[in-house]
Amino acid sequence: MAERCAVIGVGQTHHKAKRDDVSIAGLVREAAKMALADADLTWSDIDAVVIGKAPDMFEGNMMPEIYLAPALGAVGKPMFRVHTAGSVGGSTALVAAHLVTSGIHKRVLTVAYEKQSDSDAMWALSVPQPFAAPLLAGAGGYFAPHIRAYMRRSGAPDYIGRMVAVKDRKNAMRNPYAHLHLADIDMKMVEDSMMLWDPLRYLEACPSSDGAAAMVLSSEDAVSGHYPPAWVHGMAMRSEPTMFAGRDQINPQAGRDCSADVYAQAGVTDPRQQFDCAEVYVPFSWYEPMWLENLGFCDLGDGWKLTESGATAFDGDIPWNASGGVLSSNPIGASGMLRFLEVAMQVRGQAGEHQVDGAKLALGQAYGGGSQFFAMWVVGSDRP
Amino acid sequence: MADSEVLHAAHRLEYPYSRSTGPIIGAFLTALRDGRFLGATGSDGRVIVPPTEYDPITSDDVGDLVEVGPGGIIESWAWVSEPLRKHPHQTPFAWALVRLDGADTALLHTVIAPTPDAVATGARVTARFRPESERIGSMADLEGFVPEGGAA
Amino acid sequence: MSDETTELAPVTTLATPIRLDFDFTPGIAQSKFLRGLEHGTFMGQRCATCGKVYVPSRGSCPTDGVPTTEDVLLGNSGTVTTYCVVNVPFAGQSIEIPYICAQILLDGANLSFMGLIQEIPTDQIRMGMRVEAVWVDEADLTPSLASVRYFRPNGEDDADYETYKEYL
Amino acid sequence: MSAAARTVRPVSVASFAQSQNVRKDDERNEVEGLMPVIAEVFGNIGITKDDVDFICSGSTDYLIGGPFSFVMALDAVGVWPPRSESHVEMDGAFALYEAWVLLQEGEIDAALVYSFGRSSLGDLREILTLQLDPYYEAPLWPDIVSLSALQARALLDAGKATEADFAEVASRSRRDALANPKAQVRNDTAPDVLLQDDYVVAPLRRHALPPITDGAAAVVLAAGDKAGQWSDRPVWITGFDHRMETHSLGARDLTTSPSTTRAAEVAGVAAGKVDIAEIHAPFAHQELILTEALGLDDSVVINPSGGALAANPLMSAGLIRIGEAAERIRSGQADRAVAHATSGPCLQQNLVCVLEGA
Repeated sequence: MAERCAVIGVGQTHHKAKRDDVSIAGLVREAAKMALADADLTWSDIDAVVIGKAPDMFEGNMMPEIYLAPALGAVGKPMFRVHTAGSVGGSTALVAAHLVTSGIHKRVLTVAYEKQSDSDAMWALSVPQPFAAPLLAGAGGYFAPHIRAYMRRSGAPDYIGRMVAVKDRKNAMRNPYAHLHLADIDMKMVEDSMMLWDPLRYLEACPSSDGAAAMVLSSEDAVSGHYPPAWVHGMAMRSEPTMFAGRDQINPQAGRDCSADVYAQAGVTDPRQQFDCAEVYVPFSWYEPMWLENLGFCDLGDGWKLTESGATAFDGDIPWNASGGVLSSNPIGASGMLRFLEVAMQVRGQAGEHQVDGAKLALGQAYGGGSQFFAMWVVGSDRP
Repeated sequence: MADSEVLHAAHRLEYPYSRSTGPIIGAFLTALRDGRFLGATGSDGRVIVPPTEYDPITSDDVGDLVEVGPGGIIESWAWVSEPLRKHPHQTPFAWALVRLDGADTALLHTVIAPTPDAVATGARVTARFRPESERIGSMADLEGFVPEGGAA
Repeated sequence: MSDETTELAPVTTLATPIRLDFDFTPGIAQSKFLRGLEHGTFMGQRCATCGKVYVPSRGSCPTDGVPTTEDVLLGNSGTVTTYCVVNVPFAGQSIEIPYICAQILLDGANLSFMGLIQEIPTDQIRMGMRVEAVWVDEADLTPSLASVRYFRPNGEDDADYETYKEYL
Repeated sequence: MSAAARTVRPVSVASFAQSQNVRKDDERNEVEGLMPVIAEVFGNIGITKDDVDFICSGSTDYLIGGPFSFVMALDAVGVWPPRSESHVEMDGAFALYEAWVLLQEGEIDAALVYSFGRSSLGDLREILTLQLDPYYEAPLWPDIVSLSALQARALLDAGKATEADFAEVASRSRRDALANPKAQVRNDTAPDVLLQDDYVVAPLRRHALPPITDGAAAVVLAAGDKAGQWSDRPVWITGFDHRMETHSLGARDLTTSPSTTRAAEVAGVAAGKVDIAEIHAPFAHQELILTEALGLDDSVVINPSGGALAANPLMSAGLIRIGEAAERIRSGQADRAVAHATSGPCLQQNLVCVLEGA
């Protein structure tokens, strides 16, 4: 049977558009050393290292575990590189956690990063290839039509997206590591921002960030560190094809199945009631109401009502993205791990100004590709 | 029949990456541009060249930077009689691991020599830098190593 | 060495241009689709297991994992399932903004693809609008989506939401 | 180490398939190349995709020169309804390791592992340079053949091998490949003839280099009841580990492979007699380093498939070693085998898998 696994150390960089003060190794070490210090450990205490990031073309560094092994204390140890598109930060954490739950290792360091300012995100995500369709829309142009379809299907009023954009940026003011600190953010500011991909405005989209996230995961008998452990209560991954006839891109089956799996493991039957908070991958504002429905926090079509009611705000009954979320920091490969890490911080009581009072059980979610790859975990302050 | 043929096309993947160096690599490349080599002190006192932010074995932060070279010895080498288009020399040369005087690890670069007979493991070499005006703060500021005594 | 010893700033960045060349092939099935474009037609493939028609097919049915084998010639018209209006300039863009980018479900196909809509003001586009492909001049046809200049309204009544909602 | 104290859950390599290994698959895209391999790996044991609980793949975007190549490759499997699935930007042998880890927990009983890559599309000697330190090494464009030649020279200088030894390895590998219909380079050429080859990068002559290969491979892993149901003679993974070395070539002893030795210790290679070993040594001299590091004596048959010198599909060559070793056991030619995979310049990362018949 599976062993228990706990998060005993977390670390993240100060995320910025351009971390031009560090090398790639310097960036990942900043997060990794912070996680080790939090766990009160050194490099030699770690049994294995698992890294993840989005396409290697962001940095032009192929299979970067090869270059980064000595930067991350991996010499003489197993080292692993995960790549599952945008969900990669989450799935990297899950691969690392399985090294513990399988009983193979006692302490695993997991790190995810992106130093996308080495190139250009728009280029690296859609390298033009021969015979491909002319570049029509850019990154947001892929998602904007689905947002329109959601609005049509749910009847949501158009200001819901702006509410999410304001809420997450306000939350980011409480998070010293967040990339965007927009002190004056309000509905008007979002409305006045440039319409990029109608119906999506500039301030409803995530930024492009350099950054890294790291966690130390441990078995039950190896717990250490300055804060109580965050216990893993459930973890799951699901994938579905990019395109197929009849695919529901607004409420993907893979997301529903993934949450059903992780809730069953954690004994969650009513996510809105049982979770104290959630960190969910919301790169464009409208993905909050969509994922509220997909993750079963409300009935189908009611996600926007939950957002509108303030339930997901920092002082609401189920705060979503108290850290500011992907809308406030988006080092792509690390964005998913930041979701997993932030919920661990919440249930460990170490989230500082964005701490949700008394958080004991929380959901971390990451997704990627064309809303087709999902990774989730549930962490709690109580031993499962 | 052309219509049944599978299509092919040339695909060029190209980007002018620009990398921030951070303090240690930046210091090394700055010194290189000045025609000098720097190494970093590792956790056990070994001098690491080229220096990284971390000890290549223990991953601990490195200590002070110290000057090394410009001479050194060849630890291993490989003779390229037909350089590839991206190689730093377009006439025959050797790739080499060179341990600079004062360093405990070897640097990967090239040895410029007329024939492989002029290159040997254990042989002493010294740095040949590009003219100062051509240096930009990259590994290419070092044109290569040449056998000590000036055979090249 | 220059007399005016202008102190150079310390090195903080490094330019490392990367250029790699590849021989790209889209494969057997996509080549058929592209050859179809060369003739001003949309050529799809049907999955023998589930009966769905994919255009373009990459050679497999994405849900069944089996080769798509039956070629299917599709119509020149289709339905806009959803869309966005692009207002943002970006590298590689060749069309004057703002413009409409739509998911188009070709008649006879079971999967929409992204296409450019023209000959209509951006504020008049609707989900369900019927559109048709406008091709480049015959002499300019190539095995590429560049052979389709754009789509435009074909004058038919809008499709009923129920007919395309499962393709959203 | 925790691994030594742990009870390993028996996992069987239930099925293996690989494509024909060719210099250039000129027609098919990744999906089209993979589909027959996936169909065969299921067909071998009469199962379908619905019989596996987890899917893991290994590949790299740089072979095709575009991001997310693994995403479309999923269409070769047909992951619908949605499946528990993951991908490593590593050789398929590491994807197999991830699947094996999940199977250790006892929650699931079967997994599909696959890998693919067309090495022929770009210039591998340029592409693999991008694995190197992006500040100090990659900008000079040292290529994988040159770096391997530095390693070969170190071996010669240390008196551990001769160029004739390299030729011996190459000759034997391609001769053994005559019995492997999937191999790409198959011939019977004596070592002294091979020694007349020109140097590509001295001291490596043409024969000491791997071929450039397009190919794909797949494995089904099974545990619990399924292992017995799907095979009359299950091939059990009894030990499995992988280890990394530093990236700095100048801080390594290139004539040894301590990471392989460590992985072999953890995997328990020495716990019994080894009949055959499938070693992922892309360059001839690397087989000599690895054989020593694995602690294999002269009685062990090395690379009966011909190894990577006979077919080296990038990202699959390691997974194929595991599959080939397993097939030798299933066919009764061996009772205990070692499979090995490597990654990075000069054997920087190494994986060791011990396989045993029932």
